[in-house]
Amino acid sequence: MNMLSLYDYIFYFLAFVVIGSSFVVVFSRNIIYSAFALLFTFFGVAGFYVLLSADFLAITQLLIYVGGILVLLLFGVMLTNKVVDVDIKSSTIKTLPASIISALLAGLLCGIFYVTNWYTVPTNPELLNNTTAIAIGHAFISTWILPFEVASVVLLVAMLGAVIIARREKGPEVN
Amino acid sequence: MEIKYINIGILTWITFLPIIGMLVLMFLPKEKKGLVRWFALVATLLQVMLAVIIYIFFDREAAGVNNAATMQFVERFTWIDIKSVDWFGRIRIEYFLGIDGISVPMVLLTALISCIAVVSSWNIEKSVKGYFALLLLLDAGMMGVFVSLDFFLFYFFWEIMLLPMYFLIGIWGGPRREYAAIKFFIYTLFGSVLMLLVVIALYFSVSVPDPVTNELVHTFDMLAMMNPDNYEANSLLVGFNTSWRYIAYVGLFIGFAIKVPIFPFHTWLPDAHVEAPTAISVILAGVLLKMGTYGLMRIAMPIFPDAAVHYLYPLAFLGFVNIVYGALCAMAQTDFKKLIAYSSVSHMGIVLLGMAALNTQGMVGAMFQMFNHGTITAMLFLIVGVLYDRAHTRGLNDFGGLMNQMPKYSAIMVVAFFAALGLPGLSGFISEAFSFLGAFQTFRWLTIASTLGIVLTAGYMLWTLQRVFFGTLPDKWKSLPDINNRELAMLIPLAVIVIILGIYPAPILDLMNSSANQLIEIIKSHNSSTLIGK
Amino acid sequence: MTETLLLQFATAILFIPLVSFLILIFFGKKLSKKSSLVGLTLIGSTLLLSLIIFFTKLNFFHDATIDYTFTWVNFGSSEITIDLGIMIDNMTAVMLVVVTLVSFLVHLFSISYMEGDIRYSRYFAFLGIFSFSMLGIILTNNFFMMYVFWELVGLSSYLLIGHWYEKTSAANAAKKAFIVNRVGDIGMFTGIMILWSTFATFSFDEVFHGLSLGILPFDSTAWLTAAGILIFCGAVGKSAQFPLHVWLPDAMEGPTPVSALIHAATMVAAGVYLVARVFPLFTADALIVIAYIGVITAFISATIAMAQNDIKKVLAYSTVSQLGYMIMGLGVGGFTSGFFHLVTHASFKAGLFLGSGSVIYAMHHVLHHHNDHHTDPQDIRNMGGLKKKMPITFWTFLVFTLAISGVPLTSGFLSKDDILAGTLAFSDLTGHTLIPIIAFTVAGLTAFYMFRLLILTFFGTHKDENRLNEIHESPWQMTTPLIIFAALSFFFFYSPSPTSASDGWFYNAIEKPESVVPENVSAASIESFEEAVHHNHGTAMFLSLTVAGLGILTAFVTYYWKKINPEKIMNTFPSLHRFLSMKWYFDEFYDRTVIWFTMMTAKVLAWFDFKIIDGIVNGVATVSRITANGSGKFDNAVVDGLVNLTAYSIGFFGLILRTVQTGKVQSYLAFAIVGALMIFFFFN
Amino acid sequence: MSLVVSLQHFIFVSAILLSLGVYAILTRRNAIMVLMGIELILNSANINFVAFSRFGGMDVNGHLAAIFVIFLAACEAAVALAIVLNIYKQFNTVNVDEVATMKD
Amino acid sequence: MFDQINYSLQFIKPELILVCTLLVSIILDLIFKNKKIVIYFVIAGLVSSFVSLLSNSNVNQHLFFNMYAVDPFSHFFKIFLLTAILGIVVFSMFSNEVSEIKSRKGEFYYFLVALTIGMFLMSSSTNLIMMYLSLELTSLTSYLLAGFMKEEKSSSEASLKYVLYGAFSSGMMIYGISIIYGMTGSFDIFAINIALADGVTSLALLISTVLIFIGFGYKISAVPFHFWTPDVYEGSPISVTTILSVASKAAGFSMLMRFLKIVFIDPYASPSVNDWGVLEIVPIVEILTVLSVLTMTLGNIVAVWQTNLKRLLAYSSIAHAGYLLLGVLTLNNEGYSATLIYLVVYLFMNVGAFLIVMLISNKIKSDDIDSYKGLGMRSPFIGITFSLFLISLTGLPPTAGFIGKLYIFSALINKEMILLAVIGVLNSVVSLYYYVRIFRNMFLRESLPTDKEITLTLGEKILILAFAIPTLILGLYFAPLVEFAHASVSMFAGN
Repeated sequence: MNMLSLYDYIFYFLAFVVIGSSFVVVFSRNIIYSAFALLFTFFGVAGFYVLLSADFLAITQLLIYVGGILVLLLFGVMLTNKVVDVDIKSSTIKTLPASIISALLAGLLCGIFYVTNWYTVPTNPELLNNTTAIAIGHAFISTWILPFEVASVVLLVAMLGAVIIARREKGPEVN
Repeated sequence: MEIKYINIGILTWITFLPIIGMLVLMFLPKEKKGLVRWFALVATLLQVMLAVIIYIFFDREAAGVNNAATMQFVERFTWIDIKSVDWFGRIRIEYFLGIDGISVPMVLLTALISCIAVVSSWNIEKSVKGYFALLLLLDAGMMGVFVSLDFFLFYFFWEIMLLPMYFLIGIWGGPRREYAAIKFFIYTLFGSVLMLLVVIALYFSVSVPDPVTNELVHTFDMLAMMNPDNYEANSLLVGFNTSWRYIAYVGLFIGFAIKVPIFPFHTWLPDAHVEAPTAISVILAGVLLKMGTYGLMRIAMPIFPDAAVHYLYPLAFLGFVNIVYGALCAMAQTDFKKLIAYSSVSHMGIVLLGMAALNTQGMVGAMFQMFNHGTITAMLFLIVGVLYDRAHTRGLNDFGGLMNQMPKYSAIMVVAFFAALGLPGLSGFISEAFSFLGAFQTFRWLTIASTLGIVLTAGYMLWTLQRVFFGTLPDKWKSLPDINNRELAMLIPLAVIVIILGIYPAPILDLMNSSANQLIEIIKSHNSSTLIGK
Repeated sequence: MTETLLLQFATAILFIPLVSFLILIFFGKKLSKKSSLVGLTLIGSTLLLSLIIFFTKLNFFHDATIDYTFTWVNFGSSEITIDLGIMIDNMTAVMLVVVTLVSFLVHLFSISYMEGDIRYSRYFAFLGIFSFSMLGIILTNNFFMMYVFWELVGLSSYLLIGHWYEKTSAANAAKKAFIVNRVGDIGMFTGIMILWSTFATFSFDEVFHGLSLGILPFDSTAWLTAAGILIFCGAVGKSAQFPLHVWLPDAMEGPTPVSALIHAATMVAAGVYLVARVFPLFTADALIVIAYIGVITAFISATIAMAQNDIKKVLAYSTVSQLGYMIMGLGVGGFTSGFFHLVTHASFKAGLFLGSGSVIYAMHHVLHHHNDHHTDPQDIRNMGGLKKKMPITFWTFLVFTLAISGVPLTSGFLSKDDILAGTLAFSDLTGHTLIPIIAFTVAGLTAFYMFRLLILTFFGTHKDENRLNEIHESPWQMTTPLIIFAALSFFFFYSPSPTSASDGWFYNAIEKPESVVPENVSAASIESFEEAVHHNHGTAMFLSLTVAGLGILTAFVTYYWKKINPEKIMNTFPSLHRFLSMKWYFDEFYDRTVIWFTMMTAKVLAWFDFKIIDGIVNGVATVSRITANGSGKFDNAVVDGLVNLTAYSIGFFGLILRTVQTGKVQSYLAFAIVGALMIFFFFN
Repeated sequence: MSLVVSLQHFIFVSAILLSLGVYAILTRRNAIMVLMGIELILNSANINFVAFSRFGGMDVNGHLAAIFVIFLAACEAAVALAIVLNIYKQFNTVNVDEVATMKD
Repeated sequence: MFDQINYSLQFIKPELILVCTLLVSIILDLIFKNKKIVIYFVIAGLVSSFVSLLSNSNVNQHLFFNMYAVDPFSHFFKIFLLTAILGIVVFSMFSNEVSEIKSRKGEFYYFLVALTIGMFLMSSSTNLIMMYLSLELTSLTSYLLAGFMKEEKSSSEASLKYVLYGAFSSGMMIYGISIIYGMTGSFDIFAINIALADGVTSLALLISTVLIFIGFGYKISAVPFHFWTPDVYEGSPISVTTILSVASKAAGFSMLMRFLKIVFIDPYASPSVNDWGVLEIVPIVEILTVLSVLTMTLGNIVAVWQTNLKRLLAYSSIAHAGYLLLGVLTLNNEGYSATLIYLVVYLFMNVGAFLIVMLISNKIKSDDIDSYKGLGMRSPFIGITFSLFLISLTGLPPTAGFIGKLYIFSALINKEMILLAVIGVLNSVVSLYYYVRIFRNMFLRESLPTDKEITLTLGEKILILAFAIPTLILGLYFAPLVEFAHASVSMFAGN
């Protein structure tokens, strides 16, 4: 048995961060706490990406998830709760069946993953040390150009849609 | 035999004439009820004329059944022909009409009963236009069933009837019309979807060579389905006495049994009859029920001769049950229409028994019984309708002593009742007697048991006659008018047919003899055929 | 006179009454009173033609059977056809005369009897259709037509019994007659089916021919016996034999001339005719059954007749009894004597009925005159002393009574005596001694109750002298038939010798046919039977005279000289009397068994049909309804649409399943993921 | 370089993350919390992509897939939040189980 | 590399035209107050896309490095989708719901274009990530459209449920995709197929299939992934409901069918028409069978209890998804072509039925089945045409619905899946119950005296007839449709 390397320690640390923070996300009564715990989850995941030599992705994760989505969610929390209110807590329902389902799912997936014969190829160590940004950039304008362009349309539509749905209409307000 | 008018064969005319009538009817003004009625009458009268032409030119010697060459008034065009992809094979659905001895009496009956139904609907006042339009659509559907030789087409017409029937019962019916209508609809649909599956299974099992290119083409042609040589090797229904064939036969059988109706699928019938307006009861009993037995004879038996023979005894037994059960149920009824409805169940049992006999007398008897039951039960329902129009009740115990109050009516009714109970000299007797004679040769004890039905029928028929006509007249019916000329006009032709055929049945029997023999031949000879597909 | 001409005449005889029926039914209203004349004329012409046929046949074609056959139905192949036709042999010729003659006289009688009836013309029309069907039975040469006319006779009987259908009793009697007859007919039809399945023909000749070639139904003599007995069932129904005799007494609800014509002389005799017609195919076993049925019928109805007070009922039971005699006569093998009794009985029984009709007519007029609607004009206890007032009726009635009692010089003596001789012969040959014992007892009983009837009606004193004075003889239309029938009740019409019928033309013309059944199941041969009859002739005559005399004497002692008080005897054996006057409780028995059972079955099945087959498992329906009501969302209309188990359960499951649709998206998600997991585990 | 930490380790984490996401989705009443649960699911998928990519010969396709998932997560979050805000306007609550006017 | 892209571009003209239409109409919507301009521009864009589509009819190309396939199969769906969308655009012009939201009217129409793009991509994608992307594009647009009447509680609620359900389902799907990727190392479905055929067998494949099926199942509303359907159908504007029930369901089917056909079919088996040689690694046929039976049965028997017509039609459309799955699960040319035929038929009858519900709802402000009492008598035109659609939905001749069912059951019977066929036909009997209730209310029940006469404008009548006539004609003469469907799937035969 090999000694645990630094790499392994980092992995376990990050795994702890990811799982622990997501536990907080899921179980915290206070939605604000959840949102902040989510921040750590995202960071943890970004750390994983780094561990997995996905530098570009780690950055993207931070930029979009932390910088975008999480902020958006926080805005949502703020807008839908009067901050001064104590009602910022969010209660839970049907915890027992949900726990069973989740535990079942987790157990099932882990069990299956354990026995699965994954598609693995010995990795060229050079690739691990180089940035992936170049390869990704190439892919975006060659083999992946179509999804790339489609994603732009999706973004456009989502942006417009979000604005249209969220904006206030003229006329009497419902509130 | 080809008779063409404006390049269209007579069968197309007789089938689509009501549809043309219906379309024209749609454009008549709603308010002119009289015009609408007359128009519908003219359409059906024309249909009767065509039926008469068919009757005259029909070749009595040609057998038909499974032989396209001896089918008459044949019209055959390709309706749908899909040959685009080779992997699917070619699909061909034909517009294939033709009649033989099995169908021609039914064609005559349909034309006649439809016309009479129009006359008997004269006093309908609610949405006259819609009523007659639906009636004509129904007429076309019924006629189509009896003239189609392509299974797809047959199914097409078979289902087309459901909706007009639903509306005719549901809109113009009695107090529980909705219930009766939906019951009819669901029951018959249930039967016909099973039939649809069998149709499809047959379609994939049968193929015939195309006359031009000689490639094998799947076909809905019923006649091709009757030929064991046309079944493809390894197809679902190839061979004889396989369990799939039995299942398919039972599927078809249930589809038809519901229409007949055969116990225990009969419970829609009393409700439908009781709630339906008179004309619709007449059509139901006169024509619709025959479709079930017609289907068994024309389709189920010749296509599945092995299964037909295998299930012969159950068929006869169901016939027996129908006869006795129907009669006993009829006996306990106090509603005039229900009584006649159950008597239909009983009488249709005789058809089954005769059919199951699988010999000439039985088969001819069964076919003839179909025709006769059509005319006789139509009369009975018309008679009830006449009474109901006047008295607004059908309770048998509400009446009494009408014989003196309505003598003409009573005379007709006596004829109808005695015809129904199988009195010699009236047509019902002959067909019953033939059916029993035939059945006795095949099923001795069952037939003897079934003759119980003859006594029971006499029992309830005479009891009814007594309850309605004999005894003293209750005061409230002292002003009931006798039957009027319009009503006579619809009853007398039927009475005349019943009497004439009772004395000399040959005019109708001659039509079906050769087909009946051929049919028996086909069913019986299947054992000698050893081909197991190609 | 050729055979063809005879056949044409026979055809004419058959259809003339039909024409009469058609004319009267369609133009009866217009003809009104003249309808009777139309009917009389037409039936008269058939009588004339019948007489011509009768004499021609017996004189010129004595041993020939004239036969005409045509194909009625062709089943598309020459192998199976249904051939119909008519035939004239001596039996036919005799029956033609009997039927047309009685019919003619009854027509004549009815002219005044039915006067003023609201359905006068229809009455004669129905007589016409009756004559048509009866003649059809006589003329046919095949089973099919036999059955057809058999049923038609039933129809005309139904129509005539129900002539006064306003009366519930008449309507009931008509219905009963038809249905009871139909029960017998079913047997006959089954018998015919057996023969048809074997021989594929209906023709008598061809069936007999086939049998004589040794072809048996289903290759078994048992089936042959069964066929014989089943065909005989037709006769049981129509000739009112035990156990189907119950309809005939009720049939007296019809007009009296109808009783005379149909229910005494002709239609009921059709059963006898049928047995005679198909006689060759009866096996010995079948004949024994027939004989016993006959003798039981004769005995039962004779005992019942003793306890009846209605003049027509007495005559009705006497008819049943005499029919039993005829059947018995045929059953024991006395073919000619049985058939002969049919002929002689026709005249005197028709006479008796017409005589009673005359009495009833007179009584009715008197009662009507006094506006007395309570007194029964047919009850013999209300009569008495009519002898002086209605001399013709009385004297003719006396002749008929003597004839039926079997007093020498009458025709009845000739035929009855021969039957009794036949029973003795039969018991000699087979050892069935019960048959002659009962037969002779019945002869005595017959004499007793007939003279009881005669004495109570015509002798003694009337209860109300004033009314008696108003009674007078019936018009000539009614007395003429009586006189003619009375004349026909004497021996000389049939035989030169008053003691032996076998010397007469009748026995010469009607010969017992050879049996066609295989020898081992056949009855005694004609020779041995003749031998036995001859041997017993003297004994029979002596015995029959003795019992008849005893019967008459008892009647006179009891009712004329009143030496014995009948009331006292009745009171001594009250239950026996009630048993007899209630007709052995046959009607009650049938009511409580067969009819009750049928009606119960019908009701139960109707209930079953309505509740079970239709609304299968109400439980499910109810559950669904309760659940639905509870949730307040029940759509009545939907349940309307859901008619049976499937439908209810579909609705029920639908109801359960829709509760899943809670509106909460998270439970949806939970269901989705649980569903996915279940799919995974299911296929794992 | 031989690692104790293998592919399995990463995907176990991902599986647990997925289950936690599912748990959040099923139990939290607040719509935004539900959205967070969805983000957890998407993150777990992404961990998978990247891990498989790393152990499948550093296949860049996995990274691309993860990038697209992140794109779509952003889009979805934007749209979903807009809808949630609108719900808040209409129902004055973002509790999912209270937004249930339509049901059978 | 650029050659490949250039080459590919010439085959996606219809898609490009749609994208341009989308962009231009966004701008037009900002510029012009009169929203009609946007509508007409959208129609023009759709039509021109349609025209350019027609030139693609015989193309069978794999484009953009196997990301995208332009072939007869996708061609069929694109024509189908454009027809549906064009119909619905016209349909929406008659909708009060849409026209009442004046300020966002233009947006509604360009979202329809975006939706169309998404569905086009769905029908052509041959890469799991492309599939996921296009599915998301469609879904996002659908969420927006469902919640378009954002001032209405029901519409907002519908969109919330939809978005949560959709996001969850697509999340599960992408997780499933990640597992497949882990096992095969590829997103290209052809490559995955080869990898699977080369012996990847494990439980992970089953779980990933099930997870991916959550995504598909949600899109085609198959039980047990259907729960959003009734609520969203009821709450959304009717024109959106129509799109969801017809177009987006068809797009879902196109993707599902392509996925199944390419991933689970043995690439080494000799191609046979009636049996594609399913890889035995996952019990895919069994899973589909269970889904299909559950879907049609549940849809039908719950529909029996509905009183809101939109909801009733929602359950009925669930049931129809079940029938469609019957065609899919045969996994042969015949079943696939039967599914296509059924889809076309379903397009006409279902859009027709929704159209009438919408028109009535416009006039009497109610979708309740009771408000249809006596309608057939008051307005025979509506009565007759609605009856026609309902008969067709039931599957009775002489309507197109019958032909659709006929082909589905034919496929099953030819594959000797008799029991399944029996379940199918019995289900159609059950469906009669609730369709008949509509007939009954329209014709057999008396209308209240307060009920107004319902008059339709000529345009409305023409629009109804535009759906009614094909429903009838395809029931009588369906050869072209069948030929088209056969041609569209026959490319699968050769494989």
